[in-house]
Amino acid sequence: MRIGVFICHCGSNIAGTVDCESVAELASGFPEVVYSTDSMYTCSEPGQEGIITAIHEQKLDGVVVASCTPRMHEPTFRRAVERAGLNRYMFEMANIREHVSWIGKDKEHNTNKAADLVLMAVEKLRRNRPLVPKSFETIKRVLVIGGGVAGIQAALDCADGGLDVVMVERDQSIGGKMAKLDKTFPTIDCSSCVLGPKMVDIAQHEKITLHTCAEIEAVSGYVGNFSVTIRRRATYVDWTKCTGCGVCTEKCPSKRSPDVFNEFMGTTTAINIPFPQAIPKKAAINPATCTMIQKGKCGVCAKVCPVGCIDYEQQDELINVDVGAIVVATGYDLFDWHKYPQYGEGRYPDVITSLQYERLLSASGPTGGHIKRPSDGKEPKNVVFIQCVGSRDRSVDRPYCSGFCCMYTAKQAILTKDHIPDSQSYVFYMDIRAPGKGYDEFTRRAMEEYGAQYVRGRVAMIYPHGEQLMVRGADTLAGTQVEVPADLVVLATGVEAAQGAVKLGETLRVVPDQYGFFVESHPKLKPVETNTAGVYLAGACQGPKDIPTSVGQGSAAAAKALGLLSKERLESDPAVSKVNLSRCVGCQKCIGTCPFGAIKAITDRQGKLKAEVIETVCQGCGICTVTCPQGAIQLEHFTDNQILAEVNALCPPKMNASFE
Amino acid sequence: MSANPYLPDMATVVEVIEETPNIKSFRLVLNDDDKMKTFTFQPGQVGQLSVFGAGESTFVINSSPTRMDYLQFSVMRVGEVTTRLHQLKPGDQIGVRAPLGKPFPVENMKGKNVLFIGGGIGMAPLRTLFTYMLDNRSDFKDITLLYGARTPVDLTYQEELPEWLGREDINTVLCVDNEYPGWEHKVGLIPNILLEMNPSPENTVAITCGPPIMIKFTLQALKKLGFEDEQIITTLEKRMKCGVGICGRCNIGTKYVCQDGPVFTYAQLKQLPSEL
Amino acid sequence: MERFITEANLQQFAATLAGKKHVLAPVASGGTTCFRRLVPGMRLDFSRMAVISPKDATFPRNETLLLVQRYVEESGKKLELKEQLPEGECIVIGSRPCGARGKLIFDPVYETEAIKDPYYLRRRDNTLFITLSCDRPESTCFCHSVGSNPADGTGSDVLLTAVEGGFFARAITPKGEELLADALFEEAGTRAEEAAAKQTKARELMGQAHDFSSAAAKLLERFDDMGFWQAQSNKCISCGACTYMCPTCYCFNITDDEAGLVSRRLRSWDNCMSHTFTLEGSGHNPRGTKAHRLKNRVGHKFSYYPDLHASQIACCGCGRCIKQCPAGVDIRQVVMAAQEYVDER
Amino acid sequence: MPAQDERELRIVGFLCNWCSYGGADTAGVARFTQPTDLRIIRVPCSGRIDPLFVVRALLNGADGVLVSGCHPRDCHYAEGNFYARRRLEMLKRFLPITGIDERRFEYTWVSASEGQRWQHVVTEFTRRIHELGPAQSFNPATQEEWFNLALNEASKGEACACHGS
Amino acid sequence: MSQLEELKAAIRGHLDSLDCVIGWEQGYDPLHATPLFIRNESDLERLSISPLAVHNPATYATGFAGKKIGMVVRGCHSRSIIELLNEKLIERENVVLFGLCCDGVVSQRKIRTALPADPGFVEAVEIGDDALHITLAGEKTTIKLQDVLADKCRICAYPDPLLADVLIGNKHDSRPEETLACQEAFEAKPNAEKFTFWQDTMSRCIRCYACRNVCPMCVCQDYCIAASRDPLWMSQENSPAENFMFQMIHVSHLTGRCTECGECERACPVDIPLMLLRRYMNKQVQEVFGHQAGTSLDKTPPLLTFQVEEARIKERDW
Repeated sequence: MRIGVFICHCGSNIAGTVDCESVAELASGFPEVVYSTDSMYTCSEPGQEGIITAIHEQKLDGVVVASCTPRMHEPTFRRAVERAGLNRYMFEMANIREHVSWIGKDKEHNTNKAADLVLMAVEKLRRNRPLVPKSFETIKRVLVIGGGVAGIQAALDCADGGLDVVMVERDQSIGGKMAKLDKTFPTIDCSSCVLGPKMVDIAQHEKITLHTCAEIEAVSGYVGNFSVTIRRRATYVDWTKCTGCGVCTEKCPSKRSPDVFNEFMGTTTAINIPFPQAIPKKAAINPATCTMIQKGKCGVCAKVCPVGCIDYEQQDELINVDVGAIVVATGYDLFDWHKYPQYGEGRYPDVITSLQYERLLSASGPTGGHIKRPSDGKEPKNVVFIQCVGSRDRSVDRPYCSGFCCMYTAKQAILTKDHIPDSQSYVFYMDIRAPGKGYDEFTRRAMEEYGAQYVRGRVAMIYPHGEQLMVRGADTLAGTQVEVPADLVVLATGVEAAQGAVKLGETLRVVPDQYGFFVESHPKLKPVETNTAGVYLAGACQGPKDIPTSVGQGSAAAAKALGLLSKERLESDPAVSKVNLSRCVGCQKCIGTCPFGAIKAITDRQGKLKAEVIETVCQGCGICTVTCPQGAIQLEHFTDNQILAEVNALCPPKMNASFE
Repeated sequence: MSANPYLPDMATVVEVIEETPNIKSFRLVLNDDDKMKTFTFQPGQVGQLSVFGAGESTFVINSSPTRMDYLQFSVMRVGEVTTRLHQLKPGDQIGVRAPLGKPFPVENMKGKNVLFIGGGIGMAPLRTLFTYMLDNRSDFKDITLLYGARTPVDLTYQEELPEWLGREDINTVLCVDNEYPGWEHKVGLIPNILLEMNPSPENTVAITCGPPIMIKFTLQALKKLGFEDEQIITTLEKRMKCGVGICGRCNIGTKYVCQDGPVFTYAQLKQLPSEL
Repeated sequence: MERFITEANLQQFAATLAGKKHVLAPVASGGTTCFRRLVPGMRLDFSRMAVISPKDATFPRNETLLLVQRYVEESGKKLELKEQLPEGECIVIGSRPCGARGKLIFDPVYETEAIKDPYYLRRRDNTLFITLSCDRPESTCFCHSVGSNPADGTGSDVLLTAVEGGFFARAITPKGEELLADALFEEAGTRAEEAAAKQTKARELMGQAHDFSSAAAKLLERFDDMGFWQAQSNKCISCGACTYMCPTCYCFNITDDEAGLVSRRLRSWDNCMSHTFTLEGSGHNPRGTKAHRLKNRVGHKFSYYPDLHASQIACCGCGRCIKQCPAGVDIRQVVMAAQEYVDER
Repeated sequence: MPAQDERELRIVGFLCNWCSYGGADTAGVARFTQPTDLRIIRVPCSGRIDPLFVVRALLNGADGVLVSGCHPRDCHYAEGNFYARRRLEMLKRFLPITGIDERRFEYTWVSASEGQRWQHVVTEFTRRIHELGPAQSFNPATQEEWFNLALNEASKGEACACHGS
Repeated sequence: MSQLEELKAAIRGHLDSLDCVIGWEQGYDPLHATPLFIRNESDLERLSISPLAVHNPATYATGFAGKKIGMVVRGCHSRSIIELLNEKLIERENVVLFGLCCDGVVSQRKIRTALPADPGFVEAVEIGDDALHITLAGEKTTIKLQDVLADKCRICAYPDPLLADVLIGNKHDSRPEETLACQEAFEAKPNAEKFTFWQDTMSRCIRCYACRNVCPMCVCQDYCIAASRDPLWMSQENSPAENFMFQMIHVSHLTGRCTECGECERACPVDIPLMLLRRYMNKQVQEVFGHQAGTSLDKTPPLLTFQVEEARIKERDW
């Protein structure tokens, strides 16, 4: 091999504390180094040209650059050697700036260390080999999991961008949490007026296929070529015929179904359309409460249906679809506040969640938009809001802030005053977090214009007090105990990961964090990517988010998917694991430890089991290489021999064979 | 060779020829001028090439003793040593231990027809003898070469093929396994082409070398054509270390391929225990 | 020349030699007796036959054949080869007749008309063997069946025989006589007879010798009978204990090591029972199973080698391969099975 | 600047590309001064670090080996450091039986943002290795060392009733 | 019916359906046994199950891949089989296990050390209830079995097979926990002494790889990284450091997989006390993962899996 070494001064950044000329001179004596030089700025245009010229003139087949961190300029230099006709993997970098000149002051030690790092790079390079990426076609279709506002935005953006979209929603209608809200902060505009048209767009967009009452059963394949199986639950209604006329829901005699859409504030019919603006506006039967399905008697809906779409025998349906990218927008669920003994654990009907309160405020809600407390239907005068129920509390393993409760509590306090002008709201809070545009002003309006009483402190207990509830808590600013009589207590329940997120994560090979929120690829620079290429995150499934942020992420995820699938073909990184079939004994240990399912068992011509890497799925972590006792599966570009060469360069084995 | 049979002579690579995507030919000149001038060998003999730090490997000397400007070795990239060999460039230093082993029985072939049948890299040992015969053309009667590879790019010695095809005094037939655009020669497996050519065994020696599966069927074809075991010559390949009959791994029964081979007649091979 | 030496004086003699020269002797350590380089202060252990043979003296487990130094000059990079021929004398004290004789198997291979292995020859010519004859042959001993006996002096320079109070010593070569000139050796007196009686008794204890003369042909007959070899090799675990213990196994490997600008060509003992021994670059292995490999090992010793080298069996009968085999493979049984094989077809 | 004395010791670091190598970069960018003994080998993931690399380095004469990866749960490849943690913990626990001081090997987690922590880790580890001093070579380096070893009581294993005699 | 006869009868019943049954017979002399591959009635007649029969038949199990075989297994051998099953290296339907409730086997090394010199020609061995009576050149020597019991048997927690299709003998009541004094004494030594011990001990190693090839869990078979050039982990140099490197490779690959059958130490021709390393590693595995290889079916070796929260791995703070 003929290796060229280039030592960068980086102005005085390196040369200030490293004798670059000496390093270059030492390097000229390293194995297979035929050319060694130092330059002022190797990454600059003339610096790169110098490398290219040397490759041509010296017939180099490998290049080492000693300069800054490879995390900075490795791609730059790889492109440079590629321009000179070398394979990009015939290049190594020694980091003598961040790891040497910037952290050590002794020039002699630094110079020695720099030379060692160059030697390591040379020894590794000697074992490098050209690697060529494989290219493959992509499927121009995106799967969006979750039909909340984030998913809706992602789906519309993808579809407008020309991609086919398949949207999968677990509930009967899309719309998510936002569809249940009455008004939104800080503008107090009507939630369903904002969301409704987007939901309709989903239903009408020719590029979007919507599956509700559906969940992801299995996912296989890799970026650009996923194969997805969707399970659509039986609705017992043929949706190709159902017109959403609602006759069945009027006549249904079984009215014991929990009203999910209204947050269990009351019950509804066994056959039901969850809310007037539902998309798709189709009826579905809750089999748990349908007398026909449970006992075989009734059949009223089938009789009254004008189009004959009721089918009590309907089965779950499995739908297979191939997609090139996946957007996960599965949202969040509310913390189960019953874990707190101080709020009565559900004994007091007039302690409700903030989302239930939204339904009470909503004109389409169970009370028609009149605030009536659950116990006796009376209009409450004193409403106590308690913040941070299941947020910022280690005792219930929810140490994180849910982010938007401060804002909606302020909104609800304002709306309470709008609905009941002679009411008084009290808000128990820990801190007010209002960092968004117009947010702080909004909370101040709640206090200053709408007279909400903010009490900084935790609530110790709630107990019945005649027809009222007594809320006892601390006022930490006043340093006193306070007791506030309440007609209604609203808990600002925190956000937690959607039910089933962990299981979905396993299916998608997206890791949930310890609370079940999906982990993004990089917290700053790759907030919507995941570590599985081609799978993106949008909205609260990644962590608590308010509406504008969720929408923004929906668009961001869509942009990523559009960017990815705008390429006709994708190239896979060739620095992936490779099986030496003659060494593989087929023990399959690597298959078990691969986090990406990138290794499969094959049978060779002699009928022996062997491992095979699916190059496009392999992410290049190297767990398998360490797992394999024979060293039969090697991570290219980080093979055992390459790493051992570096070890041996640093700690040379002694060559004294015989002692005796 | 030096008194120490393990001590390689140093040589310089003077030319590297990329024969196929994974075969390169190396032309070497011994650093010691006197040694180079007095170096003698016979077609079929082998040499051990050293890449210090990686090790040694055995290759046939495939230049002809009649053309002593350099020694040529063709190397297919399969393992550590061959990978390191493939990185060599003109001017690089290399160790050589040669000649080793027994040559082709050239004397016995004089005055006879000679039929060469080479497959892939198996052409290397044949090339030596073939070139030698071209340089001593009058000593031999009809010379026929059947040379095949999987695809056209897998044919080695592309530089020389036009000359071989063009010469009036030899019959050169090339073949590849399947049709390829632009391929104007035979298509098919070597044993089948051989049967098609139907050479007469009369006063003929057949020399064949190639991958084991090709050898197996070529031998069958030759027998079918009426060749006697004594008329068929082939070369064997074994893992070797010392190259001088000591280290003990290349034996088949009492025969050491590095010393008694690599050239064997089919008749000799049949005498050996079956352990190939 | 015949002399006598007390055990204490022999220990003394060895210690003095060890101060001046490279002495290999059986030393007990960690519950096992092995040949090691004697360091003054160590005691020789004569009570047991050393587990590893004294082969190391003439054929060390490792030896550097060449060192290659690369260095940079004005004119470019240069390579320098340095031949590493062994220097100095070695004395083996306390080998058994089988071990001393075993090295003779090397000679026809390592020294021929055409090829002379300078490493081996130098060591062989600079090594003396002071051998102790056996008086308690073991179940695994069969030197008498391969042309030797428990008091065979072939290959030794001095033969010791344990007698009352010490050892009777007989010089076999002139170099041996020089050794016996040391003042620690005394007059032998009548101990020659005592020694002779002990030697005879030892030979008698070994009983009837087995006749291996038909083995060469019989083993070849069985060459293609893989069923036979599979049955014989069932319990073999393909390790190298037999070959590395063996005084006559002479196969080796050559590998290069590299550290920066220096590389080394190393010769090390190799083991024909291992898969890698004959594994070819293409992945093909002519001896792919342990049955193939056992066949070659046994065949080499009892058939191919005798065929090439004057009917000499390449085995000294020390029995180490039997005794140390983790699975109890008995080479005598394998050869006899071939000899006694009756083709029932 | 070596940690304590003038002589540098040989400390090998294995760092995952995504977190710890970045952490070391961050420390460099912030000019957090560190001892110079450590040389870093970059690997994609701590899951790529075979404990045998560490053993190889120690047997080759390294005075210390430091491994660092992403904090548990933060692995770029989701699970690499979980495997690494098990493998490396077993190595660390195993070293005492070999007589190699287990303090010569350490593994830890440093994220790409933890420049200061990296400085602390390197400084502390280098200090520790300097306190331990140069490691003994497993192969005796001279004939004299060899003789001493051969005569050493401990080498005969006599204190071990089962294995010495 | 004696245990041997009972066993023979059991094997006889399966012989037709199996490629072979692995047991033991007398070896080159009455003091030594050797593995026996039973294929017919006359092979069966030679079967021996004395305490001299030490070899672990599981060593051969993977070599019979695809064939159906039987094995006579003691407690520790059954652990090897279970581990092989857990790692899917053999298939349950392909092995028939004839379990022996085991009272322990001998250590040949201990027998050897119990005798003042090489024993010479062994004429006969009579195995009593608690002693071996050995006839050497006409002279009779008696060695107490207890004195030459293999170390692994002295502390054996699983004398009865944990998995068997046929069980011969009487199951043991719980055995008192016994610890190996020499192991503990060695572990307690200062580092310098342990280091010196291994340096010198490893200088004896000739790298015959008997320890590896006899190990039932070494399934790399012919592709061990100790002899490969790609990857190139080790030089062929037979120096203490390289020899120890191999032992480190072996220990590392056996982490959480070693079933403590003791074959490596038994097979070592130069008596390197490899079990010092194995037992120590196994103890660590037990402490950290609560795992003992081969003691129950369907357990994954601990290094092939993980837990997000490792209860017993303590983060060392800086």
